Amino acid sequence: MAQMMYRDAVLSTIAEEMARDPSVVVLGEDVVGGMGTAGGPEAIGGIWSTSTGLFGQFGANRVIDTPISESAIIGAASGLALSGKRPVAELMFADFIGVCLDQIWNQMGKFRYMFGGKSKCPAVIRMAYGAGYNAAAQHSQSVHQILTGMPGLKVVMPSTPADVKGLLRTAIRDDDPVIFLEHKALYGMSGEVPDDPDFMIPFGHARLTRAGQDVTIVSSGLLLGFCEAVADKLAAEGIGCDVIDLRTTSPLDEEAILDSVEVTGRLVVVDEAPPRCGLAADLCALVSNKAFASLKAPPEAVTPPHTPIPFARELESAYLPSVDKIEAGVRKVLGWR
Amino acid sequence: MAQMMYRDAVLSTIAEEMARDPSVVVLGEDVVGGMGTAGGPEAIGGIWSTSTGLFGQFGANRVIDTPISESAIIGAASGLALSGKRPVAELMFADFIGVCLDQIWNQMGKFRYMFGGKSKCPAVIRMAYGAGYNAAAQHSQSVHQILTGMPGLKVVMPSTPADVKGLLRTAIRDDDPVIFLEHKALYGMSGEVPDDPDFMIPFGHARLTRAGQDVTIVSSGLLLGFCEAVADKLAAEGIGCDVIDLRTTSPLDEEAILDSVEVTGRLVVVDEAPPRCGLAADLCALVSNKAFASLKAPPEAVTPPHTPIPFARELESAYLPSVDKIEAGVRKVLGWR
Amino acid sequence: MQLSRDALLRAYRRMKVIREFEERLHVEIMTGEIAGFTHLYCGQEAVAVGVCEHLDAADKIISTHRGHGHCLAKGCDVTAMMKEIWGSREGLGKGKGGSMHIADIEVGMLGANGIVGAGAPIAVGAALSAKIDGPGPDGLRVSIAFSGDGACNQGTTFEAMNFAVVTQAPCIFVFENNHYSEHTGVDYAVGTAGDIASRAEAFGMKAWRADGTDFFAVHDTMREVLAHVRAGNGPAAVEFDTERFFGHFEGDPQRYRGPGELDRIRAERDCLKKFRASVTAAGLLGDADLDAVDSESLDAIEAAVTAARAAARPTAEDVLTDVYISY
Amino acid sequence: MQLSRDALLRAYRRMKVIREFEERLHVEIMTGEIAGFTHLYCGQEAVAVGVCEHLDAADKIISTHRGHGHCLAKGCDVTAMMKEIWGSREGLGKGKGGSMHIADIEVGMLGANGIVGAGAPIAVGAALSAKIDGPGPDGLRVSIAFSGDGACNQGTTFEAMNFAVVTQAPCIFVFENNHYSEHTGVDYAVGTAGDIASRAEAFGMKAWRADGTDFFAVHDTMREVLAHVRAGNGPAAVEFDTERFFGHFEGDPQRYRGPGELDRIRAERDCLKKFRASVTAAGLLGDADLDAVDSESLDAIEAAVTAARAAARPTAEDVLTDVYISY
Ligand SMILES: Cc1ncc(C[n+]2csc(CCOP(=O)(O)OP(=O)(O)O)c2C)c(N)n1
Ligand SMILES: Cc1ncc(C[n+]2csc(CCOP(=O)(O)OP(=O)(O)O)c2C)c(N)n1
Ligand SMILES: [Mg+2]
Ligand SMILES: [Mg+2]
Repeated sequence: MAQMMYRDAVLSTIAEEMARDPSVVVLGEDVVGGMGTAGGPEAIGGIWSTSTGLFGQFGANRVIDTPISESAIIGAASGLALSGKRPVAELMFADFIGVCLDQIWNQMGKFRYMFGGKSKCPAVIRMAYGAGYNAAAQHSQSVHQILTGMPGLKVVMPSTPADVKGLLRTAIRDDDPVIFLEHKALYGMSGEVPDDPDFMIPFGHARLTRAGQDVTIVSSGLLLGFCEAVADKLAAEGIGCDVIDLRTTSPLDEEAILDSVEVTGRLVVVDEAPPRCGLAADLCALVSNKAFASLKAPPEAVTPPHTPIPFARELESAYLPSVDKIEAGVRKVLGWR
Repeated sequence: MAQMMYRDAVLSTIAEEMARDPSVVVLGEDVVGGMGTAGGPEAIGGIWSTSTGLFGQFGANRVIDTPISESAIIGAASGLALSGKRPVAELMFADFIGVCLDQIWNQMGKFRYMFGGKSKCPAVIRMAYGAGYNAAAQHSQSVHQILTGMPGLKVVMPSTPADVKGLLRTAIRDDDPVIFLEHKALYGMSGEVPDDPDFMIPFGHARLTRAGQDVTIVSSGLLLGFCEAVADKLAAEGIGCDVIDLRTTSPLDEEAILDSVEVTGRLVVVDEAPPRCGLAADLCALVSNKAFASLKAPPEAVTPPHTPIPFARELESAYLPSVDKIEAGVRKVLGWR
Repeated sequence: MQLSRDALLRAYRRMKVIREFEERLHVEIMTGEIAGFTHLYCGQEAVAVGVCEHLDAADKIISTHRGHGHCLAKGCDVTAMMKEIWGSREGLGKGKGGSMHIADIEVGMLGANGIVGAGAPIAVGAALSAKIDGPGPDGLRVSIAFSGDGACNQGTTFEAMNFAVVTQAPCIFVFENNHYSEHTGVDYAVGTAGDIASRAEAFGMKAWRADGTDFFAVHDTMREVLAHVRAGNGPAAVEFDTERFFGHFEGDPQRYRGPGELDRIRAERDCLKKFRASVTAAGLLGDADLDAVDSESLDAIEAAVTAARAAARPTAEDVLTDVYISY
Repeated sequence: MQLSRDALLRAYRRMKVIREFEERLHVEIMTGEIAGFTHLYCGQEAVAVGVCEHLDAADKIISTHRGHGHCLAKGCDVTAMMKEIWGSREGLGKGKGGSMHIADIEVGMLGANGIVGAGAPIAVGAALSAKIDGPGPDGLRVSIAFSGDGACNQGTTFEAMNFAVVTQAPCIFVFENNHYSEHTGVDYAVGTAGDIASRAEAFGMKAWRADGTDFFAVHDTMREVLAHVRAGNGPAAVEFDTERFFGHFEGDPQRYRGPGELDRIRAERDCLKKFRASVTAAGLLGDADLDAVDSESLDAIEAAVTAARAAARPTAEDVLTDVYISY
């Protein structure tokens, strides 16, 4: 077990997979950094430090710095993948799916189906998502709710360095298009990571991070830690929470959620996406439909309000689900009737 | 009351509003049709016949034919709206939000918030959506679930010619950005339309199209008619269905849905969007949270499966919620326990 | 460069098969048997064939909503395509894609595409793959993006051109200027008075122009273009002036055309007639040779339609497969 | 054309206020008091001011992530901007937008914008609005899209250019080539060896080029450009060669710069120094005049910062307002 940061888990996994498989190719804006400047390639790597050194190690053919042209980046990833490569493309911010959604949604995600199952498109699209940096309405968003709704895509949301390693390796080796969402507020998080060069975490298997009998809390990303804090606090009062880290939203580990709710009878979904047609609603609907008889209280969603993401510190804090709001949500379902 | 088709209700409402208010401007691909050809302007109007004659009546300044550049179309609509005009932009197919989502989502929808409430952006974006034409994976989609999740947008889905008239007029006169979704399989639908030149239907007010005590069915668009057929069939058996046509998904008439479910205790949402993070999940979650105590059965969603939309007739029919599937869904909740 | 008798026959056969494929669809669509939107390539055959005759399966192409011609030229099976258009589960896409989404990765055909402008970025990616693989005995493998005069205004097409120049991808942007995007004229929609090649050139690549209704002009031009690109000089663009003989989609009343336009282009700008005139005048092939191909082609189409009509229909369960490889 | 003493002082003051605004932010950001991403405009002042001095509130501009200079040049209030950057509810955007989203519709400033390339299409719409309104005594109102050398590769920017040509919108595409997009050089990312103006020209509009560190070059060029566009000749483009004095965002170590580059551009390419040298040499203004403006500007910034520090903070309820006008 090595100790490493979330961002280093991204970088080292890409580097290991590139070393192992010559078909793995990286592309994106400033993934090399310094192209066409006096400082030269790698003067500065990408802004998340998740591609540092790859250019030196693997060369210009396999680490491709691109103009600011996201549709071309994703389209190129598709073309590479349809031609036998395994591209790992970086969208600097998840919010930028707005300028290239067609290539994700209507192209990459649908080729296999439209072509009658006769193609494969093993592309990984990494993107930094989430609030917490006061980066305001266009640089702070969660997009898993949008992409989870799109058949043909797999959507991964690691919450720890170890999960980054295991899930990103799975993503790169997977034959379907995978959206890999990295929470920008977690890049600096440290954790233990297994050394096994083939350590992989299968998609569709959630992780139980706290165990309890009274309420099921489902989350992922930055908010997972908040949920764990709430669970720990309540544990001291003798209230037991199952905390489920989804890991992937598509495929979804329905079983883990339903099994838990069958015991606890209570569900709180904590998610960073907006409330309407979001993942929280998706899971509340799932549980209300498939575990109706077990439910002792209404399924509860703790999400931001239906507003864009505000800039000021006070506003962003008020926008995001906080430990307090999560605790209130949990107590609400515990106190039902 | 005049009898008119859904598509004519679109056209006549735009024409009336253009005549009434010189700031109303139309733009889109082939909205004039024939520009730069021997046949000349209006040789052929748009493919939906929803802009026929506008160019002749209102001239080139107010009816703007555009290149195939959807981001520019929506961006231009925003720029017009920020400058005091009331643009009505046409996206030929809703599926094309993929190439211009940023302009809808991160621009138009967020200006007012980002600018501290000091701007208005009264743009209407019309688009044809929905399956039923065997137009396959890239020309048949529903997108209301994506856009409803985006704060700052209003989302309208008329199901009848009268609703087109009343809702489109409201949309054009509204000061916020409005997404106006026209179901392509309804363009040929005929119906009575009020003559009142100021006939408007307020947003956020659902319409009860069938009344009953046993189950609440919520839908809109093409599938609404299927739901009504099921309700009529069940009525003959003495089973009463409330059928609610949402009309707008954002704002949402929560009250209409909750009031009905409080009586019926049973909910079936019938929606054309994919199942994950869709509108059906959104409404099931709403009801399971806010009408939990009234529920006698699990909220049920009748949607297509988590797949792209297939081409062949047999496949598209199997993909779409049918009268039979809706009936089965309703009987399932009726038969619960 | 003189083509062999075999090569000439082969090219003519490809064009003729495309022509008859489309003429037949034009008739069959009227019967209501074929579902969905169908855009016919009739009239533009010399472009698809003049380009693809230079390629083999390791070179890639990506097409548009008007994709039948490109598919056939690149080697997709006629009957499997017909079955797809009929929506059969024996079709190339098992009836899931239909006319606008025909693909065959094995022959290097990366798909027709319903989104105007979506193909060009994907073609750049395929070209980057070829660049990574490096040159073989004949130079680099290439990737070709077919685009229309309407598609050339889509942001994705522009991005792809700059991106290909920056990454020196062996990608060729083939613009088929048939003068119309749906019902709009190219002079209106392309701000450079309809000049597509110069605009492409301004992105920093070499561009060519040729008469797209003349197979030999297309084929000769592409020989130069391909030599340039296979040698590792980065991307290139070509604009072919061509004609579509039918409406934008089936059902289009085509009132945007000038009086007699359709008759004139059928008479003067028919690539098949031109080909025949040129090869018979030069004594390279005789009318009898070509007539034989004509009747062979008609037979092939007849057989394909018969097979498509008889082919197995998909079932409801088929909806659920082929979304993912594993899930 | 000779500017009046007042006009010269006014232009200098605007540039100086922008400079001091940014220099101060550079310092304040280090303290951690200011949240979010901030991109400083320092070094490019002559462009914003040389362009906007020709405009009044009825002309529109739209900006980028590096928007402070454009906002100040177009007339946004210094203190209201500072408050916004501090996240106060008294800020121009009530603390909801922050540095990347400052706008003031009343002065014709349609917003800084965090999405690279998003502004150009919006500017075209504003220009179409001006076209609909028709010319006033001074010709048409115009709309200006400021874009960087990185933004010029985004599909939206290309689409906007073609769209503006097709619709003959009175839109001006001002490209500020500061040689870098984040950490990437313009020669790498723009496939025409960094030539942005020629590529714009190839879209079918007239294009100009000028030294963006020379206020008078910018101002004179824009006089021509505006005459052309206000007269109804459709859109135009201008490329200004300029410099950014700080990193892409605050915190950027700038290792992509050549040795001594920052010193050189501060010494030789500082638009304020150039302005001073030129007006004093010509005897149009004296050092004392300019020194007075300098100290006035510093005072204004000091006052703005003091006000921003003291300004009311937003509350949790403020999150929920300003999403819709009615809902
Ligand atoms: C993004 C997008 N916008 C619009 C359309 C609708 N559409 C389909 S084909 C077409 C015209 C394309 O013209 P061109 O590129 O010249 O190709 P041609 O039809 O002439 O072969 C349009 C507007 C689409 N399919 N995708
Ligand atoms: C669509 C999009 N892609 C990428 C980014 C990230 N980004 C912000 S600024 C920038 C560089 C812009 O360069 P340029 O246009 O030259 O402007 P400058 O920073 O030099 O003012 C990038 C890549 C973004 N904000 N939006
Ligand atoms: Mg065309
Ligand atoms: Mg720059």
